Amino acid sequence: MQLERGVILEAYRRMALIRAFEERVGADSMAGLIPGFVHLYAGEEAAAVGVCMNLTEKDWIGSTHRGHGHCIAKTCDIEGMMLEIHGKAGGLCGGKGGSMHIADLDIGMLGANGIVGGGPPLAVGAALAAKRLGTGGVGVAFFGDGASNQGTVAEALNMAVVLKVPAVFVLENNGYGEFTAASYHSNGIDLGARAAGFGLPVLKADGSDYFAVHEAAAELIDRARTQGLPGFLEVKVNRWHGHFTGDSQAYRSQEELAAARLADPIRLLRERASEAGLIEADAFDAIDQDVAELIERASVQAMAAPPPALSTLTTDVYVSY
Amino acid sequence: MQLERGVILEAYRRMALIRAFEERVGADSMAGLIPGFVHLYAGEEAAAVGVCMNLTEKDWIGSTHRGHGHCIAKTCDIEGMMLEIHGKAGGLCGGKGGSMHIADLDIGMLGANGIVGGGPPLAVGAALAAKRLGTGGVGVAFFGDGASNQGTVAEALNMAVVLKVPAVFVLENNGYGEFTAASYHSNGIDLGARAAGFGLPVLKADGSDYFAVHEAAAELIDRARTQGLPGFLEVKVNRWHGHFTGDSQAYRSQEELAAARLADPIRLLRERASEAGLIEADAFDAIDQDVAELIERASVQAMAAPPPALSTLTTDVYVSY
Amino acid sequence: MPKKSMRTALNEAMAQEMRRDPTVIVIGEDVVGGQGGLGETSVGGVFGVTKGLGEEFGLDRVIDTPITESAIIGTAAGAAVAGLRPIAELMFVDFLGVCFDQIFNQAAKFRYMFGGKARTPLVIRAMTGAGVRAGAQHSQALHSIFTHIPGLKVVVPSSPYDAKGLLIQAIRDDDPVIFLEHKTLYDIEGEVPDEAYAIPFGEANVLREGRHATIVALSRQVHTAMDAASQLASKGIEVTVVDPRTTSPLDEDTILECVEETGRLVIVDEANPRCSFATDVAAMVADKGFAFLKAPVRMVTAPHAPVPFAPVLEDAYVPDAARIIAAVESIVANEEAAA
Amino acid sequence: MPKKSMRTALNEAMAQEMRRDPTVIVIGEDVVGGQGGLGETSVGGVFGVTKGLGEEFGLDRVIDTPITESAIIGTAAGAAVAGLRPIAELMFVDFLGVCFDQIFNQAAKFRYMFGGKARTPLVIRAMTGAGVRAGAQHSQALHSIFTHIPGLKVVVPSSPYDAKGLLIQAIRDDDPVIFLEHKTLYDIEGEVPDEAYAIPFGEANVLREGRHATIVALSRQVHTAMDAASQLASKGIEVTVVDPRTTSPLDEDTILECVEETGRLVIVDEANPRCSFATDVAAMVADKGFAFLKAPVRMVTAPHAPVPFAPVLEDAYVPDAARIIAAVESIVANEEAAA
Ligand SMILES: Cc1ncc(C[n+]2csc(CCOP(=O)(O)OP(=O)(O)O)c2C)c(N)n1
Ligand SMILES: Cc1ncc(C[n+]2csc(CCOP(=O)(O)OP(=O)(O)O)c2C)c(N)n1
Ligand SMILES: [Mg+2]
Ligand SMILES: [Mg+2]
Repeated sequence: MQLERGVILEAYRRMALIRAFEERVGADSMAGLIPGFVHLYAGEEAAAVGVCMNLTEKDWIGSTHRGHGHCIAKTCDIEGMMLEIHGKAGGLCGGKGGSMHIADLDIGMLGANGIVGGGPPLAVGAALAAKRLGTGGVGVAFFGDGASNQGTVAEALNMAVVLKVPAVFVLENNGYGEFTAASYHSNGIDLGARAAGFGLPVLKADGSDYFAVHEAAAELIDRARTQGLPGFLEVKVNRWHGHFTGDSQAYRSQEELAAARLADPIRLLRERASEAGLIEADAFDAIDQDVAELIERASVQAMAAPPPALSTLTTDVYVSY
Repeated sequence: MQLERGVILEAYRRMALIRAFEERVGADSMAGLIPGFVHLYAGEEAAAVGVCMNLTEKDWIGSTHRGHGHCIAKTCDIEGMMLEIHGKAGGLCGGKGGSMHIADLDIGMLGANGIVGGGPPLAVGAALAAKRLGTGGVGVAFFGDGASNQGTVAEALNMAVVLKVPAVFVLENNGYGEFTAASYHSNGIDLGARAAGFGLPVLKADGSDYFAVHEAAAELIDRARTQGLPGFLEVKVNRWHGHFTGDSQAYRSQEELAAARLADPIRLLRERASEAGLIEADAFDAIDQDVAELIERASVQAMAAPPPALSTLTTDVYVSY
Repeated sequence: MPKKSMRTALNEAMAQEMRRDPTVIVIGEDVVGGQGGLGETSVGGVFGVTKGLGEEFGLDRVIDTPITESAIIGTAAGAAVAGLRPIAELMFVDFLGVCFDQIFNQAAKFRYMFGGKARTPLVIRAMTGAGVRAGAQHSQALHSIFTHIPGLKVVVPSSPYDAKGLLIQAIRDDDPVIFLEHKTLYDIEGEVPDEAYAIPFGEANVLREGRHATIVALSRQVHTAMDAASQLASKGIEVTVVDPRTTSPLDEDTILECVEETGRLVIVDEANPRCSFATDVAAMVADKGFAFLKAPVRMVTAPHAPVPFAPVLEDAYVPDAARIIAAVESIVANEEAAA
Repeated sequence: MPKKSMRTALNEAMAQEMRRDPTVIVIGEDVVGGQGGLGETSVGGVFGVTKGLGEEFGLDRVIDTPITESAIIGTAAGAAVAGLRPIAELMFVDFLGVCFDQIFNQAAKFRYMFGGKARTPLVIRAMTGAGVRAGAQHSQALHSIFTHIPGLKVVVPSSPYDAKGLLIQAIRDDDPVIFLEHKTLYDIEGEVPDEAYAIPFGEANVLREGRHATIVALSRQVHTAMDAASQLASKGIEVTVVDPRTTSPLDEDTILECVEETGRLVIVDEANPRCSFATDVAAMVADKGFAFLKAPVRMVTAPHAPVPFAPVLEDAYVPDAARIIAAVESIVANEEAAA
């Protein structure tokens, strides 16, 4: 599949945004400037962006505890996200959600999710709604290798098959659930093949390769959109940072960590596009510049912003009560 | 595998007991003589007995809402069971459990279970205990095709694989979960193959054929016992009665119901053993006679028995409180 | 007004709202049933409450599911935020244990966590309560747990009339609603208008007024309380009987007004006693209505034990009129003697 | 006596019981951690509470699991009835939603449903409470739900000393125990004997005595209540502070005795207010201790809302000394004025 220049630049922009966002949030978190703990998506950018470049606002995604990347890939507002992560007024969730609960239902982002395995059933539901309402939308569920062992995920797979809804499951296999490797937590079995056992078509893609992810996702998303049927995509990705900021990853070898850094999806995208003579360095640099400014502005602004008003403590528990 | 005469007669006796027990309980339930609703195991006898003939009291089984057959196959006391189902004093659970909660921990029966999918994690736990305590025992989980779609079952499969415990999963596939066929509830996929995706060795057996079930179960149970590793057995069985007594099964065709009756595991066992010249009719008839008397006695006794003492209403909530 | 069973009233509520609003769907195990075949062979739910809906609205809107409660509730919750109004059937409320996360961490919290952006118009119907010899895992009354959870509304109807009006309100409501149908009440009959009507949440129903004591009771216990009330009346003790109809929101005002008039309070609930709806009402009155109280607040509940199977035990487990009468008399006696 | 953190006290309790009894095992996500590698690279639980246990007792007894809470609790419950004494770690108590069935329909009910035959010596450890900016799904205080369930015991320690003694009791106990560790208390220090000791369940700890009011508080709130008590003392108001230590069983006698002496009661709990531990104690006293009460019972709790993320909101969410003081003053004022 030959992608247009504009699409590639937009993909690059989103990936660069994720990277810059995460590095900034990570540093600020380590410096004690961000409340609570955060799970960084750096290194996995091509997964979220490769999938979401196939989506529009009428499509839905369900995300995870490691959700910043999905939010940005689905075009959530960067400043709103940063404010939210800092727990400030004007945050995407008014400061009440935080890193693990960023959502923007207006653009089809069903929410990061603090419960491992919590999202996939919700994405099936969004897919059902899209089908019933005839919006042409699809529901995408992102989840990790660790989450694969959660019963809710198995249930969601079967449910999507039985109800024949346009749901696409995206397994982001970074080889770890917290501090435990997949070789242990699922005995090293092929998680994609396991999903195939539920009757889903399964594709696999190298998550360092934006083009590979985009293409595989396109196939499943198109199938969902046109035939109303679910699919499953396993993306092998690298978790650059610890499970959360502060995790030193002593349990991973230096070689493994170095290899993960080598397979940098952003550098690879840039190289591929340059080598193919598709996009000149200037264009990428301009994006990098933009991104850096945006993240700097968002971060400074978030730190300076006032906290939410105390009066919001008990608002919005219900629509009406 | 050539089975001994004594083993075959014992298997026949347990299967005949299940059949007679269920037909009696079914009739009494329809006549309003049994409180609550009951799920009958008639037609599926070879599954429970084929598996449990490989077990001794140090082995554990977890059962389902359709649990009478498993209890009898695991040699629970017939009179105690009947008293329990009638809610009478002296019942196996003092009348506090009822049909869906018969248990006898002294002989490794972990309990029928009113929660679909509730049992498999418990059987994994029993297997873990057997391993840790070095008893040489195994844990067996019975569950249905409907239960296969419950997240807890998927979790139990993976857990057994990861922890490497002597657990054997027995899927009793009777093609229905309540009133819904497997062609719908799991889109007709191969449920055994789905389990294989979790990394378990999977065997299949015709549940009308006692010998086939016994042999396949023996293989997996031996493996569990000697190597401490889990396995999965799918047994295709026929549910003769409705989901519970009172369900007319209007949703199943007459042909299907007739075919189910034809594949009578008890008749087939008897025919096979007779044809092979292994066991003469007299021996079977004597067992039938015994069984009939035992069930008659158990039933009459249960109806005549007094209810539990009111003082037991609040006893045994805790060991101590 | 025509007489209808609670089962019919509930069925009518769903059918009428489905006619009115194409985004309303029904989803659950065997809500059509019988392999999804329509007509003769469909069952319409284990207790027949959704009977005929599949036939009228089709299998796109009345959706059978596998046995997979987390996915049922999760699918319904996801569909709700994405534009549908799902009525999810959990069958027995006891099954909340296999899907509680989707109820309390997901659906209930969306709106707050997401800063007010989400609307989750989800109804979860489930059967509650003891009385049909179904044993410890099919007989529980778990409304206290749902009431504890911010973000949920909890409905516990006691009559066919209320059942219809409250279910219609639940379907129209923009928040997640837990709707608990007592399985012993499906066959009771009562007057139910043919047309659609909604009963607002948080408005208690005062079924009877008396000056000696107030009884607050829910669901099946409303009937037991009314029975106790007649028996008490024949002994000269007049009680008020209040049915809150929804435990969340709770009509505190009506309860407080009644206690102000009677000075005495008995709460009747078949749920387990600890951290329960009974303690909730008692505590609310011990705080906000303390000045009205002339006697200890009494609670008539199930014991701190699972539901037993044996009929004699189950009957002793559930509050009965005799226990309610004894509780009322234990706090009315003194004053009556004094007065 | 040596000073130790609550984390150390808990770790010591497990290590000592594991040394004493080979049937005690620990099971949960990352209880060893770091791919199951022992030594340097192991983590010993997300908050380090099981650190070192894998090294001492081996991977057969300190068992890492996949992320699969239903199977964790179910495996532990099955192992418990089959002869082990598992300590299962649920990590955050908020995760009960994905395994609640195994807790409340299985482990909690075995003994009763099976007519007294089962013993289920299972401990479920979990982190509870707000205060670390972890948001709505990692900050809840859900002890009220467990307390509601017959068959469970519920422990909510407030000090390192209590934590060790109560955890040892939990491990030795033959019933399923929910053991809730407040994440803000792991680092507090206190005197903890080196040797093993068990604190019986159902025995409240009276931390302070005063004649004007009784404060009942749990877990982290015990510290807040003690703070409020000192501030009140400096205003001439003397309060009793009672820490029940276990909510199930509950030491009703001690609470009633304290209320008898003070005539006033404030309950402090960070759980949500409806059908909660706060209402439980209030209702118990409004029934059994009504004659002692000279003023309304006050409850200082979280609001009926999920836990917010923003620090200012979270701090306002959790009961603080000022709110406790205000509650005490609201009921003490009158009498003080009168006396
Ligand atoms: C139900 C539940 N169990 C456990 C946790 C704690 N937890 C948070 S993230 C995580 C690991 C998830 O691993 P994976 O799904 O592979 O995602 P990754 O972190 O690798 O992106 C765990 C165990 C949780 N949040 N929810
Ligand atoms: C968690 C839960 N969901 C639903 C039910 C209601 N229910 C009882 S048995 C049953 C069907 C089970 O089907 P299957 O596992 O195939 O077993 P079978 O009845 O065929 O033996 C259902 C849905 C239940 N008891 N528990
Ligand atoms: Mg991972
Ligand atoms: Mg079946």
